[in-house]
Amino acid sequence: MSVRQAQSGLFRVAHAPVSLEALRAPLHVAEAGGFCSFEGWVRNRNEGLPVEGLDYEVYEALALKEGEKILQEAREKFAIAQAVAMHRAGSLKVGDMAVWIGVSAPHRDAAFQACRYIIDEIKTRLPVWKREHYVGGEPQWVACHHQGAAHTHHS
Amino acid sequence: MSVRQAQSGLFRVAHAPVSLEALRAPLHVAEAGGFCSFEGWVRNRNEGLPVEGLDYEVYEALALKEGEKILQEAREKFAIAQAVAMHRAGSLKVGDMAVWIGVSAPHRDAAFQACRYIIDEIKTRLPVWKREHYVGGEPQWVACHHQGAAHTHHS
Amino acid sequence: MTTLRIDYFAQLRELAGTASEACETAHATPGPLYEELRARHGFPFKASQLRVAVNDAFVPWEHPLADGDVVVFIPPVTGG
Amino acid sequence: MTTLRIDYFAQLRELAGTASEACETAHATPGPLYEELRARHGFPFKASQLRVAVNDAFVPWEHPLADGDVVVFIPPVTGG
Repeated sequence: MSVRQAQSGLFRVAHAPVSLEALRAPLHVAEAGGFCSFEGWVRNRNEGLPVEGLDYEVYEALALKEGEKILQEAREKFAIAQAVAMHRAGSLKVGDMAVWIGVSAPHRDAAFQACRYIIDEIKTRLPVWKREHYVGGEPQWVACHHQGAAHTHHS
Repeated sequence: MSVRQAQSGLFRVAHAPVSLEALRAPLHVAEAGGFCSFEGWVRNRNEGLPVEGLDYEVYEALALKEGEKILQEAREKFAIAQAVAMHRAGSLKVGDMAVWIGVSAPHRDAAFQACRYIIDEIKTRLPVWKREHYVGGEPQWVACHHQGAAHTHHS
Repeated sequence: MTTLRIDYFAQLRELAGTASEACETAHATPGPLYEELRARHGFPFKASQLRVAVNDAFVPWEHPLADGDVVVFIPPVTGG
Repeated sequence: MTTLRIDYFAQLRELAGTASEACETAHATPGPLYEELRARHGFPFKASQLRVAVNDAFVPWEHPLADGDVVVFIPPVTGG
């Protein structure tokens, strides 16, 4: 584990696939009765264009800080046991896992709410940029769908 | 796979642990960009009593029908790609997975909503009964927390 | 008279002392049949707390019983 | 004059033609600095579309710049 990932290790930026087993390990705590997870997978199309794969560029030092902060906010807002998240960097193919979030909690309400909170915040706040490769077309930086939200969010 | 599980295979009652890989396989379809899952784990306490483990008794023929029905309802109500669920039968220890639900969808809203719908319906409708074993106490059938809901639900 | 099989699960199975019993009844629907079995086995549940299945499908309490039916009274469920 | 390092990501990196450049500036805050860099590199974004980080932490646009600061202008993010 690099120094940058060592902050708590519960949020990480990964340059290669990480096993589900490794991601899930910190969530197995005694009081946890429910577990909710979300994964983002690379789709084969985006807005009608056939996608071959994509690259994620990550501002890693800031992403790690912001990711840890999002997890900490989730722990404060919801009655959860633990929260873990991972975002991929580098080249991904169709079907690959781009993001993983796992939350364990005594009860399912909190697990669902915290998991949803974390993915929503990651999508608007984490300094990560997606460039898609299309079948028979130039790669393109994907336009932001959350621009308004992203910039009112922490004003 | 037994005849009873063969209906669609997407809802199953399992008498032994099932690998996540096997459970997740049907969800990887081309249009799926988001995946939400929920797991119920056996907790070490219930209402203050230390729990050693538990047994699930399942009315299997009806549980399989009702489980498939719940999945089909989720497919009709939400814009999802696929939904899968598994409920354990038999003896489980603390930390074991009692229930697993996975939903893939083009967008995360539908994945979260469908996953939540399925676990809520399983808890109120699936003919399954939990008997807990306590440290230094007699095993007990767990009382229902959803009695009102369960009986108004399909009236 | 109608000849039925009654299957029991969970608390009802324990109180009945069997997972299944044969039953000849004059009752035409599950409601009065349950009251008879409740009195016989000391089941704690009122019918309003239960659901009923015939031949592995949920049915209303007014469902007419037929020879050979398998009837299950479903105690409050606690899966998940 | 303040001596800074500017790091670029994604579209800004491609348009600047570099991931990082040294910069001497008389601007006291990131706002006017971005306008200068935008004119020089042809960045498509208005400042209102961006966030700004100094030394790996988000800061307000009025944050005072100091010698040795590493400044990053953050284009709209598309993770997840």
